Amino acid sequence: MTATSAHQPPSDETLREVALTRDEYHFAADLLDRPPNPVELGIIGGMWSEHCGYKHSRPLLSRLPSEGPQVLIGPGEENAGAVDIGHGLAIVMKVESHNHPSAVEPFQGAATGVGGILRDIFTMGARPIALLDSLRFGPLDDRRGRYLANGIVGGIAWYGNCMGVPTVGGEVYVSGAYRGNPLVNAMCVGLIEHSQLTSAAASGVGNELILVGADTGRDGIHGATFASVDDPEASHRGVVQVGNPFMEKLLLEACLEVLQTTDAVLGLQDLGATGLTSSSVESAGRGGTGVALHLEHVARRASGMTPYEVMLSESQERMLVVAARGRAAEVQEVFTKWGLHSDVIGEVTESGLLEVIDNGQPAATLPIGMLTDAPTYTYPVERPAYLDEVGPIHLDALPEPEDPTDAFLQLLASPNISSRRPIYRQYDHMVGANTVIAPGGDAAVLRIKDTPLGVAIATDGNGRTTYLDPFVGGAAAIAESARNVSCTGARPLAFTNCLNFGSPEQPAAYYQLSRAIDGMAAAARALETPVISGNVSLYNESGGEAIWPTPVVGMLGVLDELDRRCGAGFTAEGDEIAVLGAGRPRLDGSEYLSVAHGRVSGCPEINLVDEVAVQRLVRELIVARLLSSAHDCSDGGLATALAESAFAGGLGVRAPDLPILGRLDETLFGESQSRIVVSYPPLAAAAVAAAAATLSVPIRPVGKVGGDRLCIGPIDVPLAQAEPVWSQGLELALAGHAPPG
Amino acid sequence: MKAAVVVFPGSNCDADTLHVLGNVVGMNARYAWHADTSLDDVDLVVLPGGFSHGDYLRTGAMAARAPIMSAVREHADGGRPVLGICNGFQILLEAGLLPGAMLLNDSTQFRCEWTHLRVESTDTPCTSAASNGQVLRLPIAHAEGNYVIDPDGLAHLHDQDRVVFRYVSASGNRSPKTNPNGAIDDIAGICNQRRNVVGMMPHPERASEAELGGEDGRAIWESLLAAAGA
Amino acid sequence: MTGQRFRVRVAVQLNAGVNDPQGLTVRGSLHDLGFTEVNDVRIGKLITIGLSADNETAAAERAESMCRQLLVNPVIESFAIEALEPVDGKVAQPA
Amino acid sequence: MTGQRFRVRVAVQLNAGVNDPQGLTVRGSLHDLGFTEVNDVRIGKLITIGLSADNETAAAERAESMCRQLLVNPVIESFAIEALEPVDGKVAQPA
Ligand SMILES: Nc1ncnc2c1ncn2[C@@H]1O[C@H](COP(=O)(O)OP(=O)(O)O)[C@@H](O)[C@H]1O
Ligand SMILES: [Mg+2]
Repeated sequence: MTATSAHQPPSDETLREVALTRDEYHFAADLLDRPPNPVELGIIGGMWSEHCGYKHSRPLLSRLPSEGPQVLIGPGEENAGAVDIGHGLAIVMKVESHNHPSAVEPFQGAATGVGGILRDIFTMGARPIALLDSLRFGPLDDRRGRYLANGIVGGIAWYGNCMGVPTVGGEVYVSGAYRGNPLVNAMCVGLIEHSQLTSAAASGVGNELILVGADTGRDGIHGATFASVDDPEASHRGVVQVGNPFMEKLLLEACLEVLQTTDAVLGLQDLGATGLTSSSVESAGRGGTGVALHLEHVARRASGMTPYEVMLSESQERMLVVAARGRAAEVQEVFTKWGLHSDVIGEVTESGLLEVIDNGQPAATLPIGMLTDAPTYTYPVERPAYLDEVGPIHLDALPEPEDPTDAFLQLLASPNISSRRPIYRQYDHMVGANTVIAPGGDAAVLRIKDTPLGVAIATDGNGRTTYLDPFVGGAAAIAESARNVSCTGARPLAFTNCLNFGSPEQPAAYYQLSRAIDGMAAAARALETPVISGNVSLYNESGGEAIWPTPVVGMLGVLDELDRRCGAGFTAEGDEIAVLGAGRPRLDGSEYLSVAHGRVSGCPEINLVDEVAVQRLVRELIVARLLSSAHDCSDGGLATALAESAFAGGLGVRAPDLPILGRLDETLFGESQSRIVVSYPPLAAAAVAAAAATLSVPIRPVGKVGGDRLCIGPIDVPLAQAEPVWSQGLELALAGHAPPG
Repeated sequence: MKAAVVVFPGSNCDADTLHVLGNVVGMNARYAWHADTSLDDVDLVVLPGGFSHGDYLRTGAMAARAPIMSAVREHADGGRPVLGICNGFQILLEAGLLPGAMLLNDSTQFRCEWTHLRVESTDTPCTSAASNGQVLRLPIAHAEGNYVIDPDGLAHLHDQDRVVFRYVSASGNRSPKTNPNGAIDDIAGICNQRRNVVGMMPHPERASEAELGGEDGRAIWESLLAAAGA
Repeated sequence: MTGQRFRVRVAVQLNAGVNDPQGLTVRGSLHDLGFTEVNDVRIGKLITIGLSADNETAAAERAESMCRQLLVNPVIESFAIEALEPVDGKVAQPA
Repeated sequence: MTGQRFRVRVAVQLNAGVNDPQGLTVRGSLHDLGFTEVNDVRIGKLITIGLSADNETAAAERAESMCRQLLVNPVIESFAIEALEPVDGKVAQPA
């Protein structure tokens, strides 16, 4: 098999396997001025897949703002983005999906997703300091739903815990929209000094490429193309990989040590989707060089592997190291110390080509530029008809709850509202000895040792809102994640994201994608939080049904003084409780509407001016040390937010005279953006009110902290009765038992 | 006081432990590498938490056979203090420096949460500065903390006052609800017959600074310092 | 449950070609201990199930369906029912 | 390594009387799935070792000493060497 032999045009089946259209095939052949051989075809397919080439999303992604003085490395430049947090330090972060592998083998699929995102961070030279996981499951009253959910959580726990990187936050939503296609988005955050940031560029002709870590096996071939076609259940089962977090831990320590102890390493690149193919091509692309790979030097786990298999294997826990010419041995010594195998498998060339050589025979010869520059597609953005059907809700048709306390307890037990502790207690969220605000609050807060700084991190994204209004959903994902960060007192700095959508070739999904990005862009501009990295996961469908469009945003904020921070739980009997913000609670798209009335409908809204103002206010109040608690009022509305602050603090709520605005259920359970529940000592009330007035943010008194009951308007229930309903809701659902009450 | 924190492949609380020993408690602390063979220069050896060798086969099994373990044994034989935390405890069991074994938690899941421990014996270098019956609030983070020992072994532990910590409620009472992993007799930590080797599942290094949620772990370090000074 | 008691032993192995990190790590450790003659270690599960069934065939069928429904993920594992024996007394004892 | 290639299969079981949390959980899940006839589940390990040795006896001896030195914790486990077979070809293949 050589690059010059003549070829038949590939069959439809071959093209499907490499995820290329016939037009793309002809386009590639034209660029090459000859037909690609089978190895080349596989390489082109991998690099031009949605996963690597972003062929449907790249034109849309450019609408997201990506500039700001804080941005050190923006999207697309390296394996992850980097933000300046002051004191010469940077945070490196990224989120990535592993949806399709997790649908087939939940434990290993999710575990290897965590492994992949960790490598993206430590290839930058940064030490990973936190993981977050944003999860969407199908209904848990379904056995398969529970199997997937428990397997996914177990896999994330296994990999992250073994690595010693704390999993400090995330999200969990359960909906029929994710049946058959769960979402597993893992985010990793790393810390590094500016001067230590390492590139993934293969530069300097003659420098050596070292492959280190696991041996290369047949696993995972076509993972990238698999992620780019629909129906994960259908085929491609052979791509599932078994992760080895132990080896990854060794890789992490060895990579950081080699960067510290020698200057012989010029670049680091992990092997992710399409394995050796994209890692070598992307490194060469960044360096503006070429690479020659000698496949016979690649250590194999299986015998008889073809060049095609070696180039496309997605075996986990491998890294490509660019070492200065003649200094490979020095680098390899460190890996050997950590018990890792490594081989020199190629070198940087000036050819501008990817040259794959197998035992002296050319197996593939392709221009780097052609591979890194996938063809892109845009489609007309047409508003799909379903949006009219799910439009305005008619409140007259919805009876108000007969017993508000019952309705409230039912809501607290919902798997979308109840405590996430059954999940995060399976994650080591303390290792690293930096976790100051653990999961369970609005955003996680980590201290940065040897500085006064803290960082706050949250992920958010509401698929239901995005389904009902993609623009609002996109904007709300940014707004809510930033709001969660602001509720700790931290200043939102930048975000990363994962766009989980259906097939872009379907007009409805393309509309959702396009509008959600517009919404994200608008909110990101308003909040001055640029994007620094991200990932796109399209073709999330099963049985012909697309998932709810689900943009997931991971927001980073900085606390200039860790001491000036705030938690979500009430802290003192007698404190006053108020709601900050202009948002008007509505049942549109609310969890209550779904739980009590089985409906997904309505027109959610967001006002970005209000959003910016309320976040600014809460930060100012926290920095001035006026607040005892601050908690974002989101899913489940005001009553739920009050209950969560009460459970977290072990203190009740006295708000029997809560002013009812509009309908009772709207006041209690209605949702809106831009609202924050705060508590403060009575002595601070005047200062809080003055600050709110200065920023023109409405402030509404609710009642007082205290007692051992939740008295919220007509709701009246002992904490000791409500707390177990909330704390066991998800736990029982995951165990296959009906919720209490 | 000079201390060594042993780094096995897969240890992941080594840096946290070194940080606390060195920066918080003020010991002269260094790492020891699993392939090293000498610990002659130190007073205290700590085997930290983590997933040595990925927790594969049996937790702690492979680490217990590492070259450094001969030096740890010598250190213990010399009557000097050895503390195993979490995976370090598991390694001490596998090495035979402490009796019994660890099984998977009865929940079969990893558990990371705060627990309360009652100090059952102050006659160890790790608890000498605590008071008997004192309740400490310390976090756990493990999947295999379900301690087992045969009835004779358990009787020995009792007779010789070698149960060092038990899981209890905040008010110091034992109950099945406060046992996070199914460990026999609510055991969270034990010592050897000579009392200088202590293994415990909870993580004192995660509870030694107020901003991380509690400082009860200092009781352990202060005991070690006091024992060394005595 | 009516019927006789059986003990079924199921061997679950990772499919050939699937990465076995545990086996690899144990091999490394055996090498370190001087067992350098070891070239390969694979670690699987041995599941022993005590159950009641009308007869041997029924017991084997049930065990197989447990494997398919819960015990084994065919994406990465395969299984074999290795021993099936009647057990005396009331409760099947572990091997 | 000189000598012949062998494949040894070692079955490692928790001792009777030692609690098996994983087995208990699996039993619970089987019950939930309707396999109510299951009274007992125990989960052990199946370790397959490919090694070189001069002859069968030597291979068995080495495997046994691996078990004693690393593979088995006698405090809670016992083992049996179950199959020992020569392997053709140069490299022992996983089962
Ligand atoms: N999958 C998860 N992993 C870890 N922590 C989680 C996960 N899901 C939720 N959490 C944590 O639980 C808390 C509540 O989550 P959520 O209800 O999504 O908060 P909010 O509505 O404020 O965004 C947060 O601290 C969050 O980080
Ligand atoms: Mg959220």
